Amino acid sequence: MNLHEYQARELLKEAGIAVPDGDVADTPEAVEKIAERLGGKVVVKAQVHAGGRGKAGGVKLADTAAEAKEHARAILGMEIKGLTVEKVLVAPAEDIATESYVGVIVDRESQRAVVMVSPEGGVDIEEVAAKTPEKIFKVAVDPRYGLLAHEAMGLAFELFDDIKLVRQAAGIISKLYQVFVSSGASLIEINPLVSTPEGTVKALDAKLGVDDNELGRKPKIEALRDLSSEDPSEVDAREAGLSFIKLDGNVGCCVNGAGLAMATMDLVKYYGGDPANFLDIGGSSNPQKVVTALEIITRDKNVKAILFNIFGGITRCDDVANGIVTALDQTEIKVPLVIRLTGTNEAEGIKILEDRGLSALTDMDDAVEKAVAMAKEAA
Amino acid sequence: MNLHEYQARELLKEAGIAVPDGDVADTPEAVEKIAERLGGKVVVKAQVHAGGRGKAGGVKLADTAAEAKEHARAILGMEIKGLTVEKVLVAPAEDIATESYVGVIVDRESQRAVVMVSPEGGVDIEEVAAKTPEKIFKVAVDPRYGLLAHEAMGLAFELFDDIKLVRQAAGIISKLYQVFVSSGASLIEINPLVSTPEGTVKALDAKLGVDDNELGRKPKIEALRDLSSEDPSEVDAREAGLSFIKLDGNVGCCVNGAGLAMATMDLVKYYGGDPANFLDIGGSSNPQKVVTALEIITRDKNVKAILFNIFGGITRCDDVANGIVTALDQTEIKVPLVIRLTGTNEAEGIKILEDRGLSALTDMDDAVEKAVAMAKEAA
Amino acid sequence: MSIFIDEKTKLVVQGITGRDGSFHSSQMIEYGTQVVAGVTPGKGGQKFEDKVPVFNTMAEAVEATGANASVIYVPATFAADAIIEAGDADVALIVCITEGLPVQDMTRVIPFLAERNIRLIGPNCPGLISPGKSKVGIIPATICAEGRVGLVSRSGTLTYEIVHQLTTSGIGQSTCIGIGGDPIIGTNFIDCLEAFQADDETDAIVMMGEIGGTDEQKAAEYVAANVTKPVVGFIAGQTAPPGRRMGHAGAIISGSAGTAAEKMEAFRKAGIGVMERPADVVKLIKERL
Amino acid sequence: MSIFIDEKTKLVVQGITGRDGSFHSSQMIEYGTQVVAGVTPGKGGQKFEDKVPVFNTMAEAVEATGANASVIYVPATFAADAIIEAGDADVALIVCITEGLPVQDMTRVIPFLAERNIRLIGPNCPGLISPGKSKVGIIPATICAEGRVGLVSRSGTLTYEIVHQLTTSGIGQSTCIGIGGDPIIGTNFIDCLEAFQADDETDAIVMMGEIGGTDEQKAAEYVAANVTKPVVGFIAGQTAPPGRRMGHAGAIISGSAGTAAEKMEAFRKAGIGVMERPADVVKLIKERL
Repeated sequence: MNLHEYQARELLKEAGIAVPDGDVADTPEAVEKIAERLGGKVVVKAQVHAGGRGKAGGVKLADTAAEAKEHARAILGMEIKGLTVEKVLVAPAEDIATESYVGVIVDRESQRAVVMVSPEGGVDIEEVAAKTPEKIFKVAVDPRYGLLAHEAMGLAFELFDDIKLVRQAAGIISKLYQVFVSSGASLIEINPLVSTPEGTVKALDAKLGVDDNELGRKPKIEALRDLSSEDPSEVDAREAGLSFIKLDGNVGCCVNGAGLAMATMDLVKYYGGDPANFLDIGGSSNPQKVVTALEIITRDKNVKAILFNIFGGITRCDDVANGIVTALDQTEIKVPLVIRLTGTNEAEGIKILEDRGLSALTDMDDAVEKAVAMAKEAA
Repeated sequence: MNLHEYQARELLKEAGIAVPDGDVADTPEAVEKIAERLGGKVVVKAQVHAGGRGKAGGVKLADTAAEAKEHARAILGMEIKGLTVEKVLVAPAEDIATESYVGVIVDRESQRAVVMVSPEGGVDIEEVAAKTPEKIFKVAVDPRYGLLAHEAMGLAFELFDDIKLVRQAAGIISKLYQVFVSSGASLIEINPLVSTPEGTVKALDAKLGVDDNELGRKPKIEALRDLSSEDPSEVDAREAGLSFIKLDGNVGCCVNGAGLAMATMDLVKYYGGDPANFLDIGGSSNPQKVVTALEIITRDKNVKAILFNIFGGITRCDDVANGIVTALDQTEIKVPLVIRLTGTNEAEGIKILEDRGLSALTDMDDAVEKAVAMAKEAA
Repeated sequence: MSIFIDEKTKLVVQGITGRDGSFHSSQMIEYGTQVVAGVTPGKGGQKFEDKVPVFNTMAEAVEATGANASVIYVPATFAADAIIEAGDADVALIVCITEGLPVQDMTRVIPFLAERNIRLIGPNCPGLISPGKSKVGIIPATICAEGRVGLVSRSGTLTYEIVHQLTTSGIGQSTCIGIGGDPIIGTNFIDCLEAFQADDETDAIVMMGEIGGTDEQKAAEYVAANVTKPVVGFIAGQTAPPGRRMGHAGAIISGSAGTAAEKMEAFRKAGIGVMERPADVVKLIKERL
Repeated sequence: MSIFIDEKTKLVVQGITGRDGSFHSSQMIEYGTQVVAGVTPGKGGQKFEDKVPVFNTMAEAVEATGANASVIYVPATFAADAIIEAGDADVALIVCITEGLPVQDMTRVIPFLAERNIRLIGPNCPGLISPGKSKVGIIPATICAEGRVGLVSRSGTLTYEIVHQLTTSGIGQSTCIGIGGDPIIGTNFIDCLEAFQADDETDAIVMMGEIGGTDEQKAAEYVAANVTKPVVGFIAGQTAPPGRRMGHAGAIISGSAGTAAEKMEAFRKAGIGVMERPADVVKLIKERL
């Protein structure tokens, strides 16, 4: 789950990291008021989960509160990479001496959190990493000790020479790591971290992605979720404990297990079809999940056939069969169903389906071929 | 530094540990009001830094608010082990099913914090440890991981069988360890940890000793210091950065280094004298410390001679000599001074003393013998 | 032989009284796995299926039974604690079936186990089975057969699919192991390749990878340098869009890195037989045996 | 030989530009210690006394100079961080002079260093000197003389007192080491006894203990079992009242444990010559050499 900039900066502020004054608003009038309070010279920034806001015209400088209001009128409601801007952040325009980058990510290779800094801030850090990797400095944090004081200082010395700036930056780096841990982040960034001509180091922009698996124990973070910024079907799927991603094809897929779900999509393609979605009903499924899954898949009007590919392990075939039967009882499904069912409690599952007049295949290739053919027929 | 019970329970409460309702008061009238609010049936507990309050009559049960007021009248102002009771805690009288002990100390042997529990609560834990050591259960905490969830559960299972009580106790043990860490404690105890007939686990009494070396970075804890409960000379000494303990003899001692200070006291005894104090002016001394040290020593009217025993290392003899000279300039010292000065900048120090008409010895035994003799002469 | 588990494996089930824990404990017992104890706090003293003693803590369970392995079916919030408890109780192997562990929990678990030299398989994995010897986890035993092909996979049900294809074609397995779909896992492809290479009852190896990360690429390098037995491989997620997490927390293409194409290319370079679809496994293995 | 330091010791001074750090660095340099670098954040690039390079970090200092030891003079609040920084820079020996370190900081420092197999001396200690070879810390060099008696002490200035008594009586020292007066320290009596026993330039050992804890009792047991060289010992605090901390955080009699009488009795039982007062050291050592 991604936080908006205004939410992330609030978390940084609570942790004691210097962030510029400012506030969030959803009307031009509110923007004007904030801009007045901040003295008129402000930056108005679209709050959407998308990179490249600046290039898309979602970040504008204003010299007066009236101008800020005009900018807000233009930015609020605009679309950036398919997402509608509902809110803007209004912050004072800062005098900037230097721009750096500070971030913490979970690194698969070292199996640790890695703190990264670069004196090349304010630009796309992946580009810096690709073109001038020597300008990125990293520390893989030993979680048993946390980020050590000298590690933060060492990184800060890569950004500044003046000890006063170094100490401020080291403090920010340490606190950023603390926020990373306390918020259950998988990624946290300050880009740019700026120094002002007066010698203050501040976080000018912040980005925070939270590990979805942390949300259950971090209700305060979970409460920051902005459902309006997500696809409604994906929201419903998540709430039902399903993993769903909408795609452009016409073969709806309902599979247990992410690997098998991907392999099923690949096989649909292999047999000349096009998957309409990725959908993993997860392990330990209960029948209700299957009901919801069918409901979400059938919402997509492109779907011409639905393929169930279930290999029972911790998921039991009888649970899935019960779910299918219940779903059919509740709503009429207008597209053909192809069901492949094997593994744990396979016999029980097939019996349940047969009792309802449904049949099931046991071979994956057979089922996929059949579903692709049926979708083509219906199209 | 020790906290009062009412201060310690406040810290536990902040950490989410269940403590009974209640409040602190310093007049019988305020006690009566609190007791009324709590329904009359309360316990009135003297707040002093001394064990055995109960035996000394400092803890009384009351059935009514009026009775609580009477008890408060008796307890406030009473002396327990030489300490005057200035405040009492008023808490509801609890129904108690079981009493246990939970504590965390810094253990020299394992070089770790050790969490200890015992189902024998409400009594002196050192007695339990001496008589029935098998009733004490310990975990030495690896500071790299903190107290682990299963360690807290394992300890809680030594106190209770009912899983509901076990989980409450495990939560309290984990939080107690957190308070131990966050407060910079060297000792923290809940004794007794009680369970009520309704199945709630609560901290009925709390004790917290803080490592003095933590106070500099824990201003909130430092602010809890109750100067009225300490010897004024020891307070002054601490504020000047000196380590001072008043004793009963007549040879005032001013030494640099704790080991040498103890050895000096021992040698005073060896030569038939009696040390009036332990006083370590510490390493890296500045002259002002010496001035304060002399001022504190001379406050004690028993002192008949003052012995300086300085072996310069990080402490420089010239600093000490300057301090002695400054002190003599500021106040008249009426008892004889015997000064032993050797080590770092010895020549400079002796020169400073000689310029002021003072002489210095270089042998410790000579200096101690002389000081003992002078004190005897003056007595 | 086999890898990681065999008939001498003495297993504790953490969370034995839960829905999944009890179901799969029964299945493991039925298969012949030595399930010597279960752990559920507060249920110490009970017996599972009238024969397996249940303890309040792992320490008690291991002390009483001499168990050398554990399998974890507890909810995600408690799973890291359960792994650490098992580690402290000093079993040699921990298999964590639970999915949904916060990745930061895993960063703390990994060094804890490394210090104790304990192997973790998973989390978010189906466990492993050495057909005819022992099963730890949830892989359906009925689809397996004794034999000489080793299988390692980042996925759960896709593993079953492949095992099923092998078995129905008369190809048995030495050990089938699902290493889990999370970004941070205890045992990776290389650990398994090394063990299969050393196992004299394994003649060929099947590797089931997926998009995200670089483990398959590193494994391919390892195969080229160290594995003399034939290896065939598959990568799931050829049709996955970049930047979207495909169910598994680890299955995500970041920028242009971690794609199926890249991984299949690494396989080819290392001389690994690349399956276009799961069903290819039979043909590719038969060609190489 | 000598223990822990000698002419090959290449030292970094952490906090070289502070009041104490600079004073004692000069003294160490004057004594002939190889002070190869200093560290003060923000003063990197400067030179101490026009010759010793100052660095911003320990990592830079060690990389540039090949230092194998560090001594710490930074304020108490930063001292644990300084120890850890030195540990990460992988010096073999760290001597922490600073007093007033929170004991909980020490509980974190100890395992960090143990993992790296690094020796810490102190904190709250005067350091050590191997007369004629090297001095690390603050023991005044003028009171020492080359010789064959090893000295280990929990105290600072009391150490000087004893060294002074030895030297003025013509008894030189192999190494004099103050291990510090805190409850948790890096190097204890037994570590030093073991090293002195193994050192072929040490003929006899002086141990200066004090009230509090059980280190002296354990050291006495160690002496009885493992030390063949003559040992004499002293315990400071015979007149100390129980329950009061005598300056040193570690010098406190808890209940009836940790008294001077108890420790002196343990010394006697182990065959250690017990000094009644510091000046006895000369007689007792002479009797045993």
